[in-house]
Amino acid sequence: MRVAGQGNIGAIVSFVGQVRDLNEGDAINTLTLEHYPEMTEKALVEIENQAKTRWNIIDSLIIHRVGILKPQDQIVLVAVTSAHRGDAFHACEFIMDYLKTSAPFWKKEVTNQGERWVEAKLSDDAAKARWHKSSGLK
Amino acid sequence: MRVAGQGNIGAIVSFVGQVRDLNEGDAINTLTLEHYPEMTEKALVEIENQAKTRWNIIDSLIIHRVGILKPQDQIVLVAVTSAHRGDAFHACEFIMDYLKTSAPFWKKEVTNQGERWVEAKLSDDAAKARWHKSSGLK
Amino acid sequence: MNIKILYFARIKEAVNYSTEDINLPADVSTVITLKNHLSQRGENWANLFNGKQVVRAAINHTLVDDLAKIQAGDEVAFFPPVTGG
Amino acid sequence: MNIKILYFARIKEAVNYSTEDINLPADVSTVITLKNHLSQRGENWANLFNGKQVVRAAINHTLVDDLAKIQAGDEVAFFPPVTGG
Repeated sequence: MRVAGQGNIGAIVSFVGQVRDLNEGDAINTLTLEHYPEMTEKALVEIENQAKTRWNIIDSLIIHRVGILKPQDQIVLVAVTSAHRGDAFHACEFIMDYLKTSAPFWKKEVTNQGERWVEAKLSDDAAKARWHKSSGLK
Repeated sequence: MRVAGQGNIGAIVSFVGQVRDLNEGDAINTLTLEHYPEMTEKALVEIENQAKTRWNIIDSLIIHRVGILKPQDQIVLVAVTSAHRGDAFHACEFIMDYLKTSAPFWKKEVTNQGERWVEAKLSDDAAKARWHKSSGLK
Repeated sequence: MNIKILYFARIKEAVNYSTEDINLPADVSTVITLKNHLSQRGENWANLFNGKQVVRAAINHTLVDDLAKIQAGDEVAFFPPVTGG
Repeated sequence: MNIKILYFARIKEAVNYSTEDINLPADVSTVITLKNHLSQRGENWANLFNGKQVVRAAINHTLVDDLAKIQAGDEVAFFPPVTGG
Protein backbone atom coordinates (compact mmCIF):
# COMPACT_ATOMS: atom_id res chain seq x y z
CA MET A 1 0.00 0.00 0.00
CA ARG A 2 1.44 3.34 -1.04
CA VAL A 3 0.81 6.49 0.95
CA ALA A 4 3.78 8.65 0.01
CA GLY A 5 3.29 10.51 -3.24
CA GLN A 6 -0.46 9.84 -3.35
CA GLY A 7 -2.04 13.27 -3.31
CA ASN A 8 -5.57 11.89 -3.67
CA ILE A 9 -5.43 10.31 -0.19
CA GLY A 10 -7.32 12.31 2.43
CA ALA A 11 -7.79 9.62 5.09
CA ILE A 12 -5.72 6.77 6.46
CA VAL A 13 -7.44 4.51 8.99
CA SER A 14 -5.47 1.75 10.62
CA PHE A 15 -6.24 -0.98 13.08
CA VAL A 16 -3.62 -2.83 15.12
CA GLY A 17 -4.65 -5.87 17.16
CA GLN A 18 -2.45 -6.70 20.08
CA VAL A 19 -2.21 -9.78 22.34
CA ARG A 20 -3.75 -8.92 25.71
CA ASP A 21 -2.14 -10.18 28.91
CA LEU A 22 -5.47 -11.42 30.31
CA ASN A 23 -8.30 -13.37 28.64
CA GLU A 24 -11.36 -14.78 30.38
CA GLY A 25 -9.70 -13.81 33.65
CA ASP A 26 -6.52 -15.83 33.11
CA ALA A 27 -3.00 -14.53 32.54
CA ILE A 28 -1.81 -15.37 29.04
CA ASN A 29 1.74 -16.70 28.67
CA THR A 30 1.67 -17.22 24.91
CA LEU A 31 -0.80 -17.18 22.07
CA THR A 32 -0.25 -19.47 19.07
CA LEU A 33 -1.84 -18.59 15.76
CA GLU A 34 -2.43 -21.51 13.42
CA HIS A 35 -3.72 -21.00 9.89
CA TYR A 36 -4.47 -22.68 6.56
CA PRO A 37 -2.03 -20.87 4.29
CA GLU A 38 -3.55 -21.37 0.82
CA MET A 39 -7.04 -20.55 2.08
CA THR A 40 -5.76 -17.56 4.05
CA GLU A 41 -4.32 -16.00 0.90
CA LYS A 42 -7.59 -16.50 -0.93
CA ALA A 43 -9.72 -15.23 1.97
CA LEU A 44 -7.68 -12.05 2.43
CA VAL A 45 -7.80 -11.21 -1.28
CA GLU A 46 -11.56 -11.84 -1.28
CA ILE A 47 -12.13 -9.66 1.81
CA GLU A 48 -10.11 -6.79 0.32
CA ASN A 49 -11.99 -7.10 -2.98
CA GLN A 50 -15.33 -6.94 -1.19
CA ALA A 51 -14.20 -3.83 0.69
CA LYS A 52 -13.09 -2.20 -2.56
CA THR A 53 -16.46 -2.99 -4.15
CA ARG A 54 -18.47 -1.57 -1.27
CA TRP A 55 -16.53 1.57 -0.48
CA ASN A 56 -14.64 4.17 -2.41
CA ILE A 57 -11.22 3.29 -1.08
CA ILE A 58 -7.85 3.86 -2.68
CA ASP A 59 -5.94 0.95 -1.22
CA SER A 60 -5.84 -1.50 1.67
CA LEU A 61 -3.26 -3.59 3.45
CA ILE A 62 -3.70 -6.62 5.72
CA ILE A 63 -0.81 -8.14 7.68
CA HIS A 64 -1.66 -11.06 9.96
CA ARG A 65 0.96 -12.81 12.03
CA VAL A 66 1.05 -16.55 12.71
CA GLY A 67 3.05 -18.72 15.09
CA ILE A 68 3.82 -18.09 18.75
CA LEU A 69 3.13 -14.61 20.10
CA LYS A 70 3.43 -13.05 23.56
CA PRO A 71 1.27 -10.47 25.32
CA GLN A 72 1.68 -7.02 23.75
CA ASP A 73 2.83 -8.52 20.47
CA GLN A 74 0.98 -7.19 17.46
CA ILE A 75 -1.27 -9.81 15.80
CA VAL A 76 -2.78 -7.95 12.91
CA LEU A 77 -2.58 -4.70 10.99
CA VAL A 78 -5.32 -3.45 8.69
CA ALA A 79 -4.79 -0.11 6.98
CA VAL A 80 -7.09 1.57 4.47
CA THR A 81 -6.66 4.77 2.47
CA SER A 82 -9.42 6.83 0.85
CA ALA A 83 -10.25 10.35 -0.23
CA HIS A 84 -12.89 10.84 2.50
CA ARG A 85 -12.83 9.45 6.02
CA GLY A 86 -16.12 7.52 6.09
CA ASP A 87 -14.97 5.09 3.41
CA ALA A 88 -11.70 4.28 5.16
CA PHE A 89 -13.34 3.89 8.59
CA HIS A 90 -16.09 1.59 7.36
CA ALA A 91 -13.85 -0.47 5.09
CA CYS A 92 -11.29 -0.96 7.88
CA GLU A 93 -13.93 -2.11 10.36
CA PHE A 94 -15.53 -4.34 7.70
CA ILE A 95 -12.19 -5.98 6.92
CA MET A 96 -11.58 -6.66 10.62
CA ASP A 97 -15.07 -8.12 11.11
CA TYR A 98 -14.58 -10.40 8.11
CA LEU A 99 -11.06 -11.38 9.18
CA LYS A 100 -12.47 -12.42 12.55
CA THR A 101 -15.14 -14.64 11.03
CA SER A 102 -14.04 -15.67 7.53
CA ALA A 103 -10.27 -16.07 7.46
CA PRO A 104 -8.89 -19.46 8.58
CA PHE A 105 -6.93 -18.53 11.69
CA TRP A 106 -7.19 -20.27 15.05
CA LYS A 107 -5.82 -19.11 18.38
CA LYS A 108 -4.53 -21.31 21.17
CA GLU A 109 -3.67 -19.77 24.52
CA VAL A 110 -1.15 -21.05 27.02
CA THR A 111 -2.02 -20.05 30.60
CA ASN A 112 -0.69 -21.34 33.91
CA GLN A 113 -3.62 -23.78 33.81
CA GLY A 114 -2.43 -25.24 30.51
CA GLU A 115 -3.35 -24.89 26.86
CA ARG A 116 -6.77 -24.04 25.46
CA TRP A 117 -8.21 -23.18 22.07
CA VAL A 118 -9.92 -19.80 21.96
CA GLU A 119 -13.66 -20.15 21.31
CA ALA A 120 -15.26 -18.22 18.46
CA LYS A 121 -17.37 -15.34 19.74
CA LEU A 122 -21.01 -14.81 18.87
CA SER A 123 -20.29 -11.08 19.05
CA ASP A 124 -17.93 -11.46 16.08
CA ASP A 125 -20.65 -13.14 14.02
CA ALA A 126 -23.01 -10.33 14.99
CA ALA A 127 -20.41 -7.73 14.00
CA LYS A 128 -20.04 -9.34 10.58
CA ALA A 129 -23.80 -9.71 10.13
CA ARG A 130 -24.26 -5.93 10.45
CA TRP A 131 -22.74 -5.52 7.00
CA HIS A 132 -25.50 -7.57 5.38
CA LYS A 133 -28.28 -5.30 6.52
CA SER A 134 -29.13 -2.02 4.87
CA SER A 135 -28.12 -0.53 8.17
CA GLY A 136 -26.80 2.82 7.07
CA LEU A 137 -23.27 1.60 7.73
CA LYS A 138 -22.80 1.77 4.04
CA MET B 1 -1.08 8.06 25.13
CA ARG B 2 0.90 5.00 26.19
CA VAL B 3 0.83 1.79 24.22
CA ALA B 4 4.10 0.14 25.23
CA GLY B 5 3.81 -1.76 28.49
CA GLN B 6 0.01 -1.73 28.48
CA GLY B 7 -0.98 -5.38 28.40
CA ASN B 8 -4.70 -4.60 28.64
CA ILE B 9 -4.70 -3.01 25.17
CA GLY B 10 -6.14 -5.29 22.50
CA ALA B 11 -6.99 -2.72 19.83
CA ILE B 12 -5.39 0.45 18.51
CA VAL B 13 -7.37 2.40 15.92
CA SER B 14 -5.84 5.46 14.35
CA PHE B 15 -6.96 8.02 11.84
CA VAL B 16 -4.65 10.29 9.90
CA GLY B 17 -6.10 13.09 7.81
CA GLN B 18 -3.98 14.33 4.96
CA VAL B 19 -4.18 17.40 2.70
CA ARG B 20 -5.44 16.30 -0.72
CA ASP B 21 -3.97 17.82 -3.87
CA LEU B 22 -7.41 18.49 -5.37
CA ASN B 23 -10.56 19.93 -3.80
CA GLU B 24 -13.77 20.83 -5.63
CA GLY B 25 -11.87 20.16 -8.86
CA ASP B 26 -9.10 22.68 -8.22
CA ALA B 27 -5.44 21.98 -7.53
CA ILE B 28 -4.51 23.01 -4.00
CA ASN B 29 -1.26 24.89 -3.52
CA THR B 30 -1.52 25.39 0.24
CA LEU B 31 -4.04 24.92 3.01
CA THR B 32 -3.97 27.26 6.00
CA LEU B 33 -5.50 26.11 9.27
CA GLU B 34 -6.64 28.90 11.58
CA HIS B 35 -7.93 28.15 15.07
CA TYR B 36 -9.05 29.69 18.36
CA PRO B 37 -6.42 28.29 20.72
CA GLU B 38 -8.12 28.51 24.13
CA MET B 39 -11.38 27.13 22.77
CA THR B 40 -9.57 24.41 20.84
CA GLU B 41 -7.97 23.10 24.04
CA LYS B 42 -11.34 23.05 25.77
CA ALA B 43 -13.13 21.44 22.81
CA LEU B 44 -10.58 18.65 22.42
CA VAL B 45 -10.68 17.80 26.12
CA GLU B 46 -14.49 17.78 26.00
CA ILE B 47 -14.60 15.55 22.90
CA GLU B 48 -12.18 13.06 24.46
CA ASN B 49 -14.18 13.04 27.69
CA GLN B 50 -17.38 12.33 25.80
CA ALA B 51 -15.70 9.46 23.96
CA LYS B 52 -14.43 8.04 27.27
CA THR B 53 -17.93 8.23 28.74
CA ARG B 54 -19.59 6.52 25.80
CA TRP B 55 -17.12 3.72 25.07
CA ASN B 56 -14.88 1.50 27.08
CA ILE B 57 -11.62 2.95 25.86
CA ILE B 58 -8.25 2.94 27.56
CA ASP B 59 -6.80 6.13 26.15
CA SER B 60 -7.02 8.57 23.27
CA LEU B 61 -4.78 11.07 21.56
CA ILE B 62 -5.64 13.99 19.27
CA ILE B 63 -3.00 15.97 17.39
CA HIS B 64 -4.24 18.72 15.08
CA ARG B 65 -1.90 20.88 13.09
CA VAL B 66 -2.40 24.59 12.41
CA GLY B 67 -0.72 27.06 10.08
CA ILE B 68 0.26 26.59 6.45
CA LEU B 69 0.19 23.02 5.08
CA LYS B 70 0.87 21.57 1.65
CA PRO B 71 -0.78 18.66 -0.19
CA GLN B 72 0.16 15.33 1.41
CA ASP B 73 0.94 16.98 4.75
CA GLN B 74 -0.77 15.36 7.69
CA ILE B 75 -3.47 17.57 9.25
CA VAL B 76 -4.76 15.48 12.12
CA LEU B 77 -4.05 12.29 14.04
CA VAL B 78 -6.63 10.60 16.26
CA ALA B 79 -5.60 7.38 18.00
CA VAL B 80 -7.68 5.33 20.44
CA THR B 81 -6.77 2.24 22.46
CA SER B 82 -9.19 -0.25 24.00
CA ALA B 83 -9.45 -3.88 25.05
CA HIS B 84 -11.88 -4.78 22.25
CA ARG B 85 -11.96 -3.39 18.73
CA GLY B 86 -15.52 -2.04 18.55
CA ASP B 87 -14.88 0.54 21.25
CA ALA B 88 -11.72 1.90 19.60
CA PHE B 89 -13.31 2.02 16.12
CA HIS B 90 -16.44 3.82 17.26
CA ALA B 91 -14.64 6.22 19.60
CA CYS B 92 -12.11 7.15 16.89
CA GLU B 93 -14.83 7.83 14.33
CA PHE B 94 -16.87 9.75 16.92
CA ILE B 95 -13.88 11.93 17.80
CA MET B 96 -13.27 12.71 14.11
CA ASP B 97 -16.94 13.56 13.51
CA TYR B 98 -16.93 15.90 16.52
CA LEU B 99 -13.59 17.45 15.56
CA LYS B 100 -15.03 18.27 12.14
CA THR B 101 -18.09 19.99 13.57
CA SER B 102 -17.29 21.19 17.10
CA ALA B 103 -13.64 22.20 17.29
CA PRO B 104 -12.82 25.77 16.23
CA PHE B 105 -10.62 25.21 13.18
CA TRP B 106 -11.06 26.89 9.81
CA LYS B 107 -9.42 25.97 6.52
CA LYS B 108 -8.43 28.38 3.78
CA GLU B 109 -7.22 27.01 0.46
CA VAL B 110 -4.88 28.71 -1.97
CA THR B 111 -5.46 27.58 -5.58
CA ASN B 112 -4.26 29.11 -8.84
CA GLN B 113 -7.56 31.03 -8.85
CA GLY B 114 -6.73 32.66 -5.51
CA GLU B 115 -7.69 32.15 -1.86
CA ARG B 116 -10.97 30.72 -0.61
CA TRP B 117 -12.34 29.61 2.74
CA VAL B 118 -13.47 25.99 2.82
CA GLU B 119 -17.22 25.70 3.35
CA ALA B 120 -18.57 23.53 6.15
CA LYS B 121 -20.11 20.33 4.80
CA LEU B 122 -23.64 19.21 5.55
CA SER B 123 -22.30 15.63 5.39
CA ASP B 124 -20.15 16.39 8.44
CA ASP B 125 -23.17 17.58 10.41
CA ALA B 126 -25.00 14.42 9.37
CA ALA B 127 -22.04 12.29 10.45
CA LYS B 128 -22.06 13.93 13.87
CA ALA B 129 -25.83 13.64 14.19
CA ARG B 130 -25.64 9.86 13.86
CA TRP B 131 -24.19 9.68 17.37
CA HIS B 132 -27.31 11.25 18.88
CA LYS B 133 -29.66 8.56 17.62
CA SER B 134 -30.06 5.20 19.24
CA SER B 135 -28.71 3.86 15.99
CA GLY B 136 -26.85 0.83 17.22
CA LEU B 137 -23.63 2.75 16.83
CA LYS B 138 -24.00 3.12 20.61
CA MET C 1 -20.53 46.48 30.69
CA ASN C 2 -17.13 45.74 29.20
CA ILE C 3 -16.50 42.61 27.20
CA LYS C 4 -13.92 41.36 24.76
CA ILE C 5 -14.89 40.26 21.24
CA LEU C 6 -12.82 37.99 18.99
CA TYR C 7 -13.40 37.41 15.27
CA PHE C 8 -12.10 34.45 13.29
CA ALA C 9 -11.60 33.27 9.72
CA ARG C 10 -13.95 34.72 7.10
CA ILE C 11 -15.57 37.01 9.73
CA LYS C 12 -12.22 38.40 10.84
CA GLU C 13 -11.31 39.23 7.24
CA ALA C 14 -14.69 40.82 6.53
CA VAL C 15 -14.62 43.18 9.53
CA ASN C 16 -10.85 43.57 9.45
CA TYR C 17 -10.61 43.14 13.22
CA SER C 18 -9.34 40.15 15.13
CA THR C 19 -10.17 41.40 18.63
CA GLU C 20 -11.64 44.41 20.37
CA ASP C 21 -12.60 45.54 23.85
CA ILE C 22 -16.03 47.09 23.83
CA ASN C 23 -18.39 48.76 26.26
CA LEU C 24 -21.92 47.54 25.59
CA PRO C 25 -25.10 49.65 25.90
CA ALA C 26 -27.44 48.51 28.67
CA ASP C 27 -29.89 46.85 26.26
CA VAL C 28 -27.24 44.56 24.76
CA SER C 29 -27.04 41.51 26.96
CA THR C 30 -27.41 38.47 24.68
CA VAL C 31 -25.64 37.13 21.60
CA ILE C 32 -28.49 38.16 19.31
CA THR C 33 -28.69 41.70 20.67
CA LEU C 34 -24.92 41.99 20.32
CA LYS C 35 -25.17 40.83 16.69
CA ASN C 36 -27.84 43.48 16.05
CA HIS C 37 -25.67 46.09 17.73
CA LEU C 38 -22.68 45.20 15.53
CA SER C 39 -24.89 45.25 12.41
CA GLN C 40 -25.23 48.99 12.80
CA ARG C 41 -21.53 49.63 12.23
CA GLY C 42 -21.82 49.65 8.42
CA GLU C 43 -22.55 47.56 5.40
CA ASN C 44 -19.85 44.89 5.87
CA TRP C 45 -20.98 44.41 9.47
CA ALA C 46 -24.65 44.34 8.56
CA ASN C 47 -24.00 41.73 5.87
CA LEU C 48 -22.41 39.46 8.46
CA PHE C 49 -24.65 40.00 11.44
CA ASN C 50 -28.12 40.57 9.99
CA GLY C 51 -28.94 36.89 10.33
CA LYS C 52 -28.61 35.91 6.67
CA GLN C 53 -25.21 34.30 7.15
CA VAL C 54 -24.48 31.56 9.65
CA VAL C 55 -22.29 33.14 12.31
CA ARG C 56 -21.50 30.94 15.28
CA ALA C 57 -20.78 32.37 18.71
CA ALA C 58 -18.84 31.22 21.73
CA ILE C 59 -18.80 32.72 25.20
CA ASN C 60 -15.70 32.03 27.25
CA HIS C 61 -14.66 29.27 24.80
CA THR C 62 -17.98 27.42 24.81
CA LEU C 63 -20.26 27.32 21.78
CA VAL C 64 -23.56 29.05 22.55
CA ASP C 65 -26.76 29.93 20.70
CA ASP C 66 -28.17 33.37 19.91
CA LEU C 67 -30.17 33.58 23.14
CA ALA C 68 -27.17 33.08 25.43
CA LYS C 69 -26.66 35.82 28.03
CA ILE C 70 -23.51 37.92 28.00
CA GLN C 71 -21.95 39.09 31.27
CA ALA C 72 -19.36 41.70 32.10
CA GLY C 73 -15.84 40.45 31.46
CA ASP C 74 -16.96 37.73 29.02
CA GLU C 75 -14.90 36.77 26.01
CA VAL C 76 -17.32 36.54 23.09
CA ALA C 77 -16.14 35.04 19.79
CA PHE C 78 -17.77 35.12 16.36
CA PHE C 79 -16.81 32.72 13.60
CA PRO C 80 -18.17 30.78 10.61
CA PRO C 81 -19.10 27.09 10.82
CA VAL C 82 -15.92 25.16 11.63
CA THR C 83 -14.03 23.14 9.01
CA GLY C 84 -11.22 21.38 10.85
CA GLY C 85 -10.18 17.77 10.97
CA MET D 1 -12.61 -41.15 -6.05
CA ASN D 2 -9.43 -39.85 -4.45
CA ILE D 3 -9.39 -36.64 -2.44
CA LYS D 4 -7.13 -34.99 0.07
CA ILE D 5 -8.39 -34.07 3.55
CA LEU D 6 -6.79 -31.48 5.85
CA TYR D 7 -7.57 -31.01 9.56
CA PHE D 8 -6.84 -27.88 11.55
CA ALA D 9 -6.64 -26.65 15.14
CA ARG D 10 -8.82 -28.48 17.66
CA ILE D 11 -9.95 -30.99 15.01
CA LYS D 12 -6.40 -31.80 14.01
CA GLU D 13 -5.47 -32.47 17.63
CA ALA D 14 -8.57 -34.61 18.25
CA VAL D 15 -8.01 -36.91 15.27
CA ASN D 16 -4.24 -36.69 15.46
CA TYR D 17 -3.92 -36.18 11.71
CA SER D 18 -3.12 -33.04 9.83
CA THR D 19 -3.62 -34.42 6.33
CA GLU D 20 -4.53 -37.62 4.54
CA ASP D 21 -5.16 -38.90 1.02
CA ILE D 22 -8.31 -40.99 0.95
CA ASN D 23 -10.26 -43.03 -1.57
CA LEU D 24 -13.97 -42.41 -0.99
CA PRO D 25 -16.73 -45.02 -1.39
CA ALA D 26 -19.13 -44.27 -4.22
CA ASP D 27 -21.92 -43.06 -1.92
CA VAL D 28 -19.73 -40.37 -0.33
CA SER D 29 -19.97 -37.31 -2.56
CA THR D 30 -20.90 -34.38 -0.31
CA VAL D 31 -19.48 -32.78 2.82
CA ILE D 32 -22.20 -34.25 5.03
CA THR D 33 -21.77 -37.78 3.68
CA LEU D 34 -18.00 -37.44 4.16
CA LYS D 35 -18.57 -36.35 7.76
CA ASN D 36 -20.79 -39.39 8.33
CA HIS D 37 -18.15 -41.60 6.73
CA LEU D 38 -15.42 -40.24 9.01
CA SER D 39 -17.69 -40.65 12.08
CA GLN D 40 -17.40 -44.41 11.68
CA ARG D 41 -13.66 -44.41 12.40
CA GLY D 42 -14.06 -44.50 16.18
CA GLU D 43 -15.24 -42.52 19.17
CA ASN D 44 -13.00 -39.45 18.77
CA TRP D 45 -14.07 -39.19 15.12
CA ALA D 46 -17.73 -39.73 15.92
CA ASN D 47 -17.61 -37.03 18.61
CA LEU D 48 -16.33 -34.54 16.07
CA PHE D 49 -18.36 -35.44 13.02
CA ASN D 50 -21.75 -36.57 14.36
CA GLY D 51 -23.13 -33.05 13.99
CA LYS D 52 -23.10 -32.05 17.67
CA GLN D 53 -19.99 -29.93 17.27
CA VAL D 54 -19.65 -27.10 14.79
CA VAL D 55 -17.14 -28.29 12.21
CA ARG D 56 -16.63 -26.00 9.25
CA ALA D 57 -15.57 -27.30 5.87
CA ALA D 58 -13.74 -25.80 2.90
CA ILE D 59 -13.36 -27.28 -0.57
CA ASN D 60 -10.37 -26.06 -2.54
CA HIS D 61 -9.87 -23.18 -0.05
CA THR D 62 -13.44 -21.90 -0.20
CA LEU D 63 -15.80 -22.19 2.76
CA VAL D 64 -18.75 -24.46 1.90
CA ASP D 65 -21.82 -25.85 3.66
CA ASP D 66 -22.66 -29.48 4.41
CA LEU D 67 -24.49 -30.03 1.12
CA ALA D 68 -21.53 -29.03 -1.06
CA LYS D 69 -20.49 -31.63 -3.64
CA ILE D 70 -17.05 -33.20 -3.51
CA GLN D 71 -15.23 -34.10 -6.72
CA ALA D 72 -12.21 -36.23 -7.46
CA GLY D 73 -8.97 -34.42 -6.70
CA ASP D 74 -10.60 -31.92 -4.31
CA GLU D 75 -8.83 -30.63 -1.22
CA VAL D 76 -11.34 -30.80 1.62
CA ALA D 77 -10.52 -29.14 4.95
CA PHE D 78 -12.22 -29.49 8.33
CA PHE D 79 -11.75 -26.96 11.10
CA PRO D 80 -13.54 -25.30 14.02
CA PRO D 81 -15.04 -21.79 13.77
CA VAL D 82 -12.21 -19.37 13.05
CA THR D 83 -10.74 -17.08 15.73
CA GLY D 84 -8.21 -14.86 13.98
CA GLY D 85 -7.80 -11.11 13.89
